[in-house]
Amino acid sequence: MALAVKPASALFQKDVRSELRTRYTLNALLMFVVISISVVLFSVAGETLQPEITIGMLWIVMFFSAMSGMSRTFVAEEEKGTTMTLQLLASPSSIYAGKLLFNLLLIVCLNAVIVVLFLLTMEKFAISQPGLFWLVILLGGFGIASATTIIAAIIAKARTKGTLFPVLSFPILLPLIMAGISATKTAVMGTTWEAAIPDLQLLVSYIVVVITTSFLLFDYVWKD
Amino acid sequence: MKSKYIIGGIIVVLFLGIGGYSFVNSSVEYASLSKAEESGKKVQVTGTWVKNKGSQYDPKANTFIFHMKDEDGKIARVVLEGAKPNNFDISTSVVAKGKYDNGTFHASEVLTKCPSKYEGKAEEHPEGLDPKSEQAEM
Amino acid sequence: MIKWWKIVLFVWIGVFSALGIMTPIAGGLSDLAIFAEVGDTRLIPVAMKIADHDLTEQEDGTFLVAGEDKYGDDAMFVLPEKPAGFSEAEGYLLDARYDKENHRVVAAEILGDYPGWSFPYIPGLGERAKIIFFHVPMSWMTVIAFLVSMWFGIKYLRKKNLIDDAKSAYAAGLGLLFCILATVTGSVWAQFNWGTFWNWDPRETSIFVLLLIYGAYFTLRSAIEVDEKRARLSAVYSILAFVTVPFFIFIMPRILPGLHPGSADDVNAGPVVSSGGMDAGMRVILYSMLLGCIVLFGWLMSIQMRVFRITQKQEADDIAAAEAIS
Amino acid sequence: MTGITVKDITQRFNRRTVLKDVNFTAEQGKVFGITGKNGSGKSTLVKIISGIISPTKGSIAFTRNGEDIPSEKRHEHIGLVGPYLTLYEEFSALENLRFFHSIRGLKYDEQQSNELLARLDLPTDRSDPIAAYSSGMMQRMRFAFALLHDPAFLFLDEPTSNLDTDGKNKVHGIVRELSAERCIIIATNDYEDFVLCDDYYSVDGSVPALLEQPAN
Repeated sequence: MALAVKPASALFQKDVRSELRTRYTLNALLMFVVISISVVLFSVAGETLQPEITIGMLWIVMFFSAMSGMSRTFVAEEEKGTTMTLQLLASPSSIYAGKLLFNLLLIVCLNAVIVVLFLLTMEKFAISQPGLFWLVILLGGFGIASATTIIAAIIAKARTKGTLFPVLSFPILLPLIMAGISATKTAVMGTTWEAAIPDLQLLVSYIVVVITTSFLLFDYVWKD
Repeated sequence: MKSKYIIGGIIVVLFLGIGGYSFVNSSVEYASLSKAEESGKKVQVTGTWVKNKGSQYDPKANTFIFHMKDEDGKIARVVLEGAKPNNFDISTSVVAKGKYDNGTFHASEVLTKCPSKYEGKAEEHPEGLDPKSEQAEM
Repeated sequence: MIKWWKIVLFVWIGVFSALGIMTPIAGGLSDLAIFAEVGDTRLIPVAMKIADHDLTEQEDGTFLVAGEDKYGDDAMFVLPEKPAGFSEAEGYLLDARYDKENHRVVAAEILGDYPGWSFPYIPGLGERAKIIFFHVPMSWMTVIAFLVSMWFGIKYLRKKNLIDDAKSAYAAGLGLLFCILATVTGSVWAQFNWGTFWNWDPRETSIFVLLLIYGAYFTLRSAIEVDEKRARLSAVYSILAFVTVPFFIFIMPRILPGLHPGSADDVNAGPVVSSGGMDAGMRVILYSMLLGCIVLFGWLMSIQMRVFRITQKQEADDIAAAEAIS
Repeated sequence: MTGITVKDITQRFNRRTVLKDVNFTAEQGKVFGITGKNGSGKSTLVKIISGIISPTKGSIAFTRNGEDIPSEKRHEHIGLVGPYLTLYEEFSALENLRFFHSIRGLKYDEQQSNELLARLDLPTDRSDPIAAYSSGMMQRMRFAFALLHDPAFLFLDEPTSNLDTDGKNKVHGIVRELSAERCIIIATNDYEDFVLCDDYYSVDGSVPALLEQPAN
């Protein structure tokens, strides 16, 4: 695996700088998060929710925000027409690594914002295992980013990019989401964090499997 | 180039194994009573009906109450909001969906599992239905 | 010109479907005893053989016969009426219950003659057990088709031959068909057996995810216009789905306890997987149906490939003709 | 030897054969031309050689000083100019060059980059995004992109489009200057570009003499 760290980090920095300059994704994503949490709050209308339902809502908001943001890195290159330029600049694996890094950063920020907003707005959403909770959110975010990065590269080459993205992502993400929800429930309502070990193992192995496969398959997606 | 796929393949298989193994201990949907208590989540507990403690249906409250023993041998009182489930008497195991709270399992649904043995002769009687153990109890 | 093996295939599937549906379900004394112990008075089908052709008329007008059940356990059994041709009959298939005190099988109705071949009675399943001959092969075909599709996807990525991509897509199409059939049959069965069409049992979850993946695969294909690109990207997607979904298809349902036969808390570890877990006759029919489905799958594949080759040739001819004019 | 050997390249799109069994060898010291009518597959062939498109059939071998360059390392040795290349328009010229340097793992030197821009008659004092550049300036920026890492293989697809006479002369000058030590391939329909070539391959078999002659 000709994974060069330098090109990847250069691409990552370029994407961060480009994002900070144009703010296409950031602004839209923030608004998306605010809107979807508002919808949740409207529908709750002051009632106290069961923790299970709150956790479900949290993961729904995390999933759909990821769906509106994760495809951006590749779709933007495709729309700008810079895909070929990138192909001439670096090897496919370093392109994938750079894009993955960017998506990881994006989703960590995104999830942090979502969770903080949830904690602020949801009454009686007490977490019994905060350490485990944040670990699960972090791992869940990494898992979502790792699976959606290669799917974003796939849909960037197709028509109907926006609608296709969640359709392709959901079945692949389902094992991760189920393990993530289960571990989050343990973190919120459980008495020991050991109960979440199998779920954490699953999250980690999912991430490793998906990233490794993506590295192997990315050449085929990337080259026309 | 080829070694890339071999190494990648080994990593994928290895971690698929780890992920699969972690499912052994996982409690994605089904759990034991003690795990239900630990996690505080709404879970599905698989167990058997403790026949000698009987079962009763309260038509006024529309609740069906019985005792169940989970796989670890822990016994809990189960209160089901609803009527007696189908095939309850002959079931080999039951699955109760609900929450565990202070020694009582509040079930929203109880599903019964009947012997799925596709073998010729029912050699083993379902638990509690063996004529010999029945006589011993009497 | 119909080839001989196609006729064999039709006959094969027809015969084993008919055998699976028509073969009566009949229990023995031990099955009756299970219900008698809990005071359940339901009637179940049992096969009783006549030991000697001696008919004793009782006070209430019923007839008492000495006999044995299909497993060779001796018991007296009571017939509600005097059947015609009793002296020649070998035995009867009865709808009966068990009279514990008198150790008697009491028949409410004579369903038919003693069946030479019958499936065991499975408490709680009854006639519904027969769905195994259709539902299980369909679920297996769903997974096999998925594997075949991915295999040709990988082959396309290596060789870049569009025929492999067509094979991959056709396998996935047939997989989707089998997947829908397996889901529907399973769901209908669940309604009658568990009392609910859908329970999110691990097996149900796994087939649902497969359905979603097939759906996503075809959505992706429809969204790409260039043949080569479509072939490449859909192959990548099916590999990606394959490495994540085994968590569901193969591991989770077998390890997690569940209502489904074959899950972790099932003593037999599945009627098909474990040896000796299933009645030999049922197993023969199940495996024959599976074999029939595999051959049917291959045949449907080959038909679609022939259509593909013909259209491809037609298109090539059209292009050549257009080029010749210009 | 430094050069490229193209062997049996066939490319199909939607079952339509775009290129069929293309074979040629381009070597250092000679300018190689690819000609053909519009839409005959010149650009496709250049993209295949550059590694942007993987061909349906066939192979391309890159040799530098007698050593074979594996396909995953080729992007380090290739410089491509083509009308389909887009640079990062939200960044300024220098920012683009800095990114190209860092992603190639090269050390960025502002002095050197300014020299490169000046050599291509591009302004060195502008810090606004290149989106505002004219099409001629954009074409010069593409040359900056292709020349910055001093590649051994230079592929020029319609290199003088959008350029005025000065620009064309500049490009021809660069080609002559670099051709001695580099392997240059020019895909063109332009007669003035074509006269630079020592050898050529015609994608559709059309005769280069029929190429559009200059108007005068």
